[in-house]
Amino acid sequence: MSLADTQPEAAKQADVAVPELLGPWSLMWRKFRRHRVAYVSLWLVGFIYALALFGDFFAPERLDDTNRRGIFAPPQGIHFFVENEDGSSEFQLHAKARKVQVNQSTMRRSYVDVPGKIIPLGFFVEGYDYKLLWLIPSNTHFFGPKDPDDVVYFLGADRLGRDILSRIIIGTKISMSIGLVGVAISLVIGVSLGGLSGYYGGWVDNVIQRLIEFLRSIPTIPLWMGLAAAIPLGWPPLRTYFVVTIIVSMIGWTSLAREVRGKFLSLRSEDFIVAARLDGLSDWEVIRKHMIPSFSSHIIASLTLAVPMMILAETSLSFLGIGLQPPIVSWGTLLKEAQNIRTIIEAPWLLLAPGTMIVVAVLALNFLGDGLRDAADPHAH
Amino acid sequence: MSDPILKVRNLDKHFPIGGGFFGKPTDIVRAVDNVSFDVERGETFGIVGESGSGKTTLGRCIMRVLSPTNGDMTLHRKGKDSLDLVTADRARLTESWQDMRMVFQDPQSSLNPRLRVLEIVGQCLRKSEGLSGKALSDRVGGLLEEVGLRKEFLMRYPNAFSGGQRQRLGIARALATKPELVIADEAVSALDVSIQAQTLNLLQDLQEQFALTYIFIAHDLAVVEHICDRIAVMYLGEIVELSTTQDLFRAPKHPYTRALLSAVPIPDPRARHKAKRRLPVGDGGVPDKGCRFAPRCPHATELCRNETPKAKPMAGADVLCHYAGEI
Amino acid sequence: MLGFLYRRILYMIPTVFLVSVVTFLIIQLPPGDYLDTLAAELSDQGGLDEATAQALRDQYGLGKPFYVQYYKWITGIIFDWNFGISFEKNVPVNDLIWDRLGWTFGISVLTLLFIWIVALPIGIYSAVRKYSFGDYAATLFGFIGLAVPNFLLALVMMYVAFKYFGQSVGGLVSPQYIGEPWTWDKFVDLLKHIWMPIVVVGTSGAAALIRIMRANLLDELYRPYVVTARAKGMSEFQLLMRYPVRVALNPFVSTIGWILPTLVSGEIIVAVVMNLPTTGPLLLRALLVQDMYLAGSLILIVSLLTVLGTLISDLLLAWIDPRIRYQ
Amino acid sequence: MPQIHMPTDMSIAPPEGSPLVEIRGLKTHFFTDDGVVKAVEGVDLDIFANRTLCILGESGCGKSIMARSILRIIDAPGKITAGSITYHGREGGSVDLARARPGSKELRDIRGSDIAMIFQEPMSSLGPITKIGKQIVETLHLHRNLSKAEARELAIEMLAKVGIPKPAERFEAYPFELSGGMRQRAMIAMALSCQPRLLIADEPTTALDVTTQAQILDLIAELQDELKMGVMLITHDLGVVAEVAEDVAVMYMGQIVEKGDVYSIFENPQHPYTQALLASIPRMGMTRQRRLPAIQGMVPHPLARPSGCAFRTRCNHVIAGKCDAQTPPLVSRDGSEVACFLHDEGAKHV
Repeated sequence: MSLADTQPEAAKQADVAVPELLGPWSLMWRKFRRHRVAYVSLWLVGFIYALALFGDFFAPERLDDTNRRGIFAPPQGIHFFVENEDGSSEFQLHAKARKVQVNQSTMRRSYVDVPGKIIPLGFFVEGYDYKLLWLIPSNTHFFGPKDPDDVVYFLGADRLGRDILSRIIIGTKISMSIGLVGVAISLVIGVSLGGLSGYYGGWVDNVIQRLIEFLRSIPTIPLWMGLAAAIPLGWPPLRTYFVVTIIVSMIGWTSLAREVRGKFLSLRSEDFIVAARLDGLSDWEVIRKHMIPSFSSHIIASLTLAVPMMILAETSLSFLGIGLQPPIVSWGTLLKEAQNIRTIIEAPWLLLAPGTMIVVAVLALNFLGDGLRDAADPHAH
Repeated sequence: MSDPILKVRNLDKHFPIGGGFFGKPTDIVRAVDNVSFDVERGETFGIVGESGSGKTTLGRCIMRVLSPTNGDMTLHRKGKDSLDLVTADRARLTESWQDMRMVFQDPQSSLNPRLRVLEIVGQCLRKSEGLSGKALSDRVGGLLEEVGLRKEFLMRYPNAFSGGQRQRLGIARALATKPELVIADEAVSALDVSIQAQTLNLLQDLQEQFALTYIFIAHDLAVVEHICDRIAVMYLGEIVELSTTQDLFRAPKHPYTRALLSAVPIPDPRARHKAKRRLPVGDGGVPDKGCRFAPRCPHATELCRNETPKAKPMAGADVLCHYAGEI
Repeated sequence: MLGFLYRRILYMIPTVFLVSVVTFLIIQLPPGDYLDTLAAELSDQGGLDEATAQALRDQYGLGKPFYVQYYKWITGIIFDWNFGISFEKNVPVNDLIWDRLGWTFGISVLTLLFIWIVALPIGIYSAVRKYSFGDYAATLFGFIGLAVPNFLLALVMMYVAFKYFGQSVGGLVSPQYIGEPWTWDKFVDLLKHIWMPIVVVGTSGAAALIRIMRANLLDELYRPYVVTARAKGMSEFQLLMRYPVRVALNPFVSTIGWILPTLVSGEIIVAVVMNLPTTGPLLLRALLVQDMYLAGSLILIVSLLTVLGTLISDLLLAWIDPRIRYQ
Repeated sequence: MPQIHMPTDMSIAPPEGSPLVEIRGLKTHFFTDDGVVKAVEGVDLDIFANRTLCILGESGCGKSIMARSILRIIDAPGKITAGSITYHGREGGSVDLARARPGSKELRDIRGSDIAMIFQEPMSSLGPITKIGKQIVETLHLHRNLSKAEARELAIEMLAKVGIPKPAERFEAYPFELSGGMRQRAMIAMALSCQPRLLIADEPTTALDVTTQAQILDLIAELQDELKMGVMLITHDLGVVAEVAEDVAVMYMGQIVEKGDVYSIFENPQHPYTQALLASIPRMGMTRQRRLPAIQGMVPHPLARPSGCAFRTRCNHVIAGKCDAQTPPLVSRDGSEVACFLHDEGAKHV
C-alpha cells in the first residue's frame, strides 16, 4: 500500500478517536430509554392496547347487562382481609355486599353494606362467555367476583345499572382504534401529499400548500360538526365508525404533510441524497433507501402525537351526540351519560372514571411521542 | 497531444428568483455565464473563486446534478463512445456517473448517517456491477485500504469516524466505479490543516495510481496551486482567467486575479510589508452591461463599463479583459 | 409593508371563496331540503299551499343544481346581507346570530389574552431555568393541559364549583339578569361568570404555548448573538428580554393563526356544556335539526373570522420581524 | 526572496510595561455526560497593550474556549476549574476575572468596555431582528453616560470609521441586509465603540472571502494603531498569523506548546508540532513540492487524552518512557518558550 507510510497512527487510533460505535437506531433507543417518563409511557400504552385487544378478558361484567338493583351504584372498594369468627384475620380479596335503600320522601337511592356479607374476589375467575381475539371461546376473566352471579361495581354503575369498569374496558377498543385507524389514514394522505409537494416542488407544491393552509384555517369543530351531523342516524354502527374516523383524521394529515414536505425539501439538497443519485440509484430507490429512513423516526414520533389528538376529537364529537352513537361504546359515548350537571352531582363516577381513562391514555401517548421525538432529533435539548 | 476528457462550450446556468404562485420570476441569477474550457486527460484542472462566483454550480452542472440552461458538454471516455452530457437521458447519465464521480465538500453531510460503510461505499457497485454479499464486501474492503482505512471499518456507521476519515470514505466511494474523471468540490476545505495535507497527498497518490483526471474546485489559492496543473479563475459566473498554474501565479493577467493573489495572506512574516492590492467592496450584484468586474476594477474605463469583454487568448492563457496584457 | 399587506389580502380571497363553497357543501349534505321539512311540519295543518312553496323555491333555488343554490345563497349574503332564514324558528338568520357571534368572538379574544399572559412568563421561566422544579411543574401542567378535553375540564370545574363553593354554574350571567339592561351589577356578575369559560377554553392553548415558547427560547438561548450581547456587558435579564425572547416571540405571534381556530372550536364545545349564549349551542341545535341556512351562516362567519385572525397574525409577524417584511 | 526592509522590521521589540491581562495556570473543563473534556488544561499567557497576539491552533485545541474564559462567557457545562486571569484596569486596580462572580457588575463593566470581543460568524453573532445602529447604541449606553442623540452620533461615527459607506443609512439597517464583510465591520464598530483596551477576535475572518478577509485584517490593524489597544486574534490560518501577529502562541489539546514572537515561530520553530504544522501547509509562490510532509494521524478524541505530552501520538521524536510519563513544562529557549522534552538539557536538538 502506497499510503501506509503516512497513515500508521491514524489506523491505530481509529478506535480511540471516536468512542461512539453504536448504530443510529441503537443510539436512538438508548436515548429513548433515558427519557424515563416516556419509557414508562411505552409500557402504559402497550397495556392500554392490550386492554383494547383482550377487552372481554379484562372486563368483569357483560357490556350491556342492566341491573335494576344497581342503578347509579357508587364504586365499591376492594378489601384484603376478612375477620373470622374467632377474631383472627385471613387474607381474602373481597368486596362488601350491598343493598339498595330508597328514601321514600326524597325518592333518592342509597346503597348500604350488608353487615357480615362479603363477595369474594379472585383472579382468572369464571364469568360470561366470549371469544378471545374474536376466535377462541372462553369464559375466564382476569379479575372479578368468584361467583359469576355476583356483581361488583369497581367504578360504579350507570342509570341502567351497567358496570362502568367493564364499559370503559370495552370502550377502549373503539376509542384507541379510532386513533390508530385515523393515524393510518393521515399517514397515507399526509405522506403522499407531503412527499409530492416536497419532491416535485413548483406548482404541485403550491397547490398542496394552499390546500393545507385552507384546511388549517377552518375551525375544526364547526367543520366536524357539520360533517358529523350529516351522517344519517340510521346508518349501521360500523359505517358511522369509519366515517367518524375519516372526519377525525382530517386534522392529522395536514401537519404531517407539512412535516414530510419540510423533510423532503431539506433532504433534497442534502449532499448524501445527491451522492446517492450519482451512485446511479433511481428516484424511487433514493426515496426508499435514503429519504424515508432518514425521516421515518420523526414520522413515527409525529404519528404517536397525532393519535391522542384523534382520540380527543372522537371523544368530543361523541360527547356532543354527533359522533358515534350508542349502542357503540366508546369513551366519548360513555361521557355523554354525564352531560348534565345534575347527573354529575348524583353520580360523579360517570364523569370521572372515563375522564381519567382518557386523560391517562392521552398523557401516556403524548409522553411517548415526546420521548420518541427527542430520541429522533439529534439536536434535541 | 491534446486529448481532452471533457469539453465545455458556452455553458450557462441561470436561476430564476422571486415570483410567487401567480407571479413571474422577478429576476434571474446568471450563476454560470458563457463558460468554455477543456479538461485534458490526466491533468488536475482547478476552478477557483470566492463565494458566489458560481464554481460549485459549474461543478454540479458538469455532473448534471443541475441541468444547464444553455451550452454543450461532451465527455470523451477511453475505449467508449463520447457522451453529450447536455442531451443525455437518465440512462446515459447514469452510465456517465460511473466514469465521472464526485467528492463532496462536507464529509459529514455527504454520507448518510443511517447506513453502514459497506452500503455507502458499495451502493454504486451494487447498481453498476450487480455485486453483493462477499464479492461486494471484498471490493469495498479493498477500496477502504486503498484510501488508508482498514477493512474492519466496513460495518461501521459514519458517526464512528473523524472528519478526515470521513473524507477518505467519500474518496473511496468516488473511486469505486473506477472513474476516469473525479470532480472534487472543496474536498479539503472543511478539514484541519494537518488532515488537509494528508488528504491532498492521498488524492495525488490515487491520481498517479489510477491515472485519474481531477477537476478541483476550491477557494484556497495555496491548495489549488499545490495540486493543479491548470486553473480557471471565476468571478460572478464567468471565467475571467484560465491559464497554467505557473503562469497564473507568476504573472496573473486579469486585474481580479491579481487582486485575489495579493489578498491571500502569506505564511511568512517577512512578506507582510509587501505592497498589497485591495479591492473596493462590491455589492455582489452584476452590472447590466460591460465587464462584470468593472465596478471594482482599479483600471476600469468607459469601455469596460459599456462593453462586455471577450476572452482573449494570450500565451497559453485566456483572459476576459479588454486590457489584458496592457495593464 | 404595504406590498406585503396587499399580497396577504389577495391570498385571502381564494381561501374565503373555498370556505364558503365547503360550508355550503356541508349544509347540503343531508338528504332532503327545507321544503320537505316544512311540508312535513305543515302537513298536520293542511299542508303547504303551492303558491308559497313556489315562492320559496324561487327564492332559494331549491331543487335546482348545487351551483345555482350556492349562487343564490352567496349573492344574497354579499349584496343584500341576507343570510337566509332559520327554518326551525322561522325568523331571519340575521336576527339570531350577531349577538351570539359577538360573545363567541369576545370570549375567544379574551381567552387569547389569557393564554398569552399565562404562557409567556411561564414559557420563558421554563426555558431559562431548564430542569428546575418550576420547569418540571410547567411541563407537567403542559402535558396535562393538553390531555384533558375542554368539555371534560368544563364539567369538572362546574362540579367542583357547585359542590364545594355552591356557585351557580352555566350561563354568562346569573338568571335574574338575563334580558335585563346592562348595569354595573350585571357587569360584575358577568365577570364572576366569564372567567370560567376563559380558563377552560384557554388551558389547552396555554399548555401548548408554554411548550412552544420553551422550545423556541431554548433554540435561541445558545445562539452566538446571545454570547455577543453578554460580551458587551449586558445583564442577563436585559439581554434575555432584548434578544432571544424577541426572536422567540416570532413563532409565538404566528400561533394566533392556528390558535384562533382551536379557540373558536373549543369555545363552541364548552358553550354547549356551560350553556353560554354563544354560537355553540345554536350551531349544535341547527345541525341536529338540519336548519341549514342557520348552520351554514354560523360556520361561514366563524370560519371567516378565523381567516381574518390568520391575516392579523401574519401582519403582526411581519411587523415584529423585519426578515419576513423584507422577503 | 530579497528583502529591502530595514532590520528593525525583521525582529520585534519585546513588550514594554506590564501586561494588560495575565493568565496563570488556567484550566477550563466541560463536564459532559460522557466525561470531563479538558478544553483548556493549564495555560499561562500575558497579553500586552498595543500588541497583537495570535493564538494558533487546529479546531478543538481549546483556543476559543481559552479566549472566552477571559470574558467568562463559556456556556454550561463548561467551568473554570483552576488558575487566574488577572486584568489590570485603567485606574491601576486589578481584578481576577477567573474568580469574579458570574454576572456581577464588576465583570459586566469590564466586558464590552475594557475588553471587547468579535466572533467568527458575523451573521449569527449579531441580533437578527435588531437594527445595527441600535445594537451599537446599546453598547454605548451600557458603559457611558450619553444622551440618545450623542450615542447615535457616536455610533454613526464608528460605522464610518470601520469603512461602512453611508453610515447614517446603515444605522437603520438590519444585519440580514448587509453583506458578510459589512456585517463583520459593523461587529467591529460595536466592539470598539467604547474604545476597549483589549480586543479579542475569535476567527474574525474565517467565514469571509479572501479579499474581504484582507480588508478586515487591515482594518483591525489600523484601529489598533489608532487606539493603542491590545489585540488577541484567534485563528487556524498560518497566513493570517504571519500577516498580523507580533506574538504567537501555538495551542494543542488545551495547552500552549510553544510561544514566541512571530519571527522565531516561523523561522525557528522549536516544537515538533509547530514544525510539522508549518511544513504541512501548501505555500503560494514556492517551488512546487510533490508531496506535503503531513502530520500523521489525527487529533485524539478529547475524552481520550493521551498521558504525558498530548502530541506524542503523532510526534516523530517520541522519547519512550518520558513523553508518555510526564507533561513537558514550558521552558525558554532561543527567545521563545516551548513545551517539549527534546529541549531538555542533554537532549539532542531536532
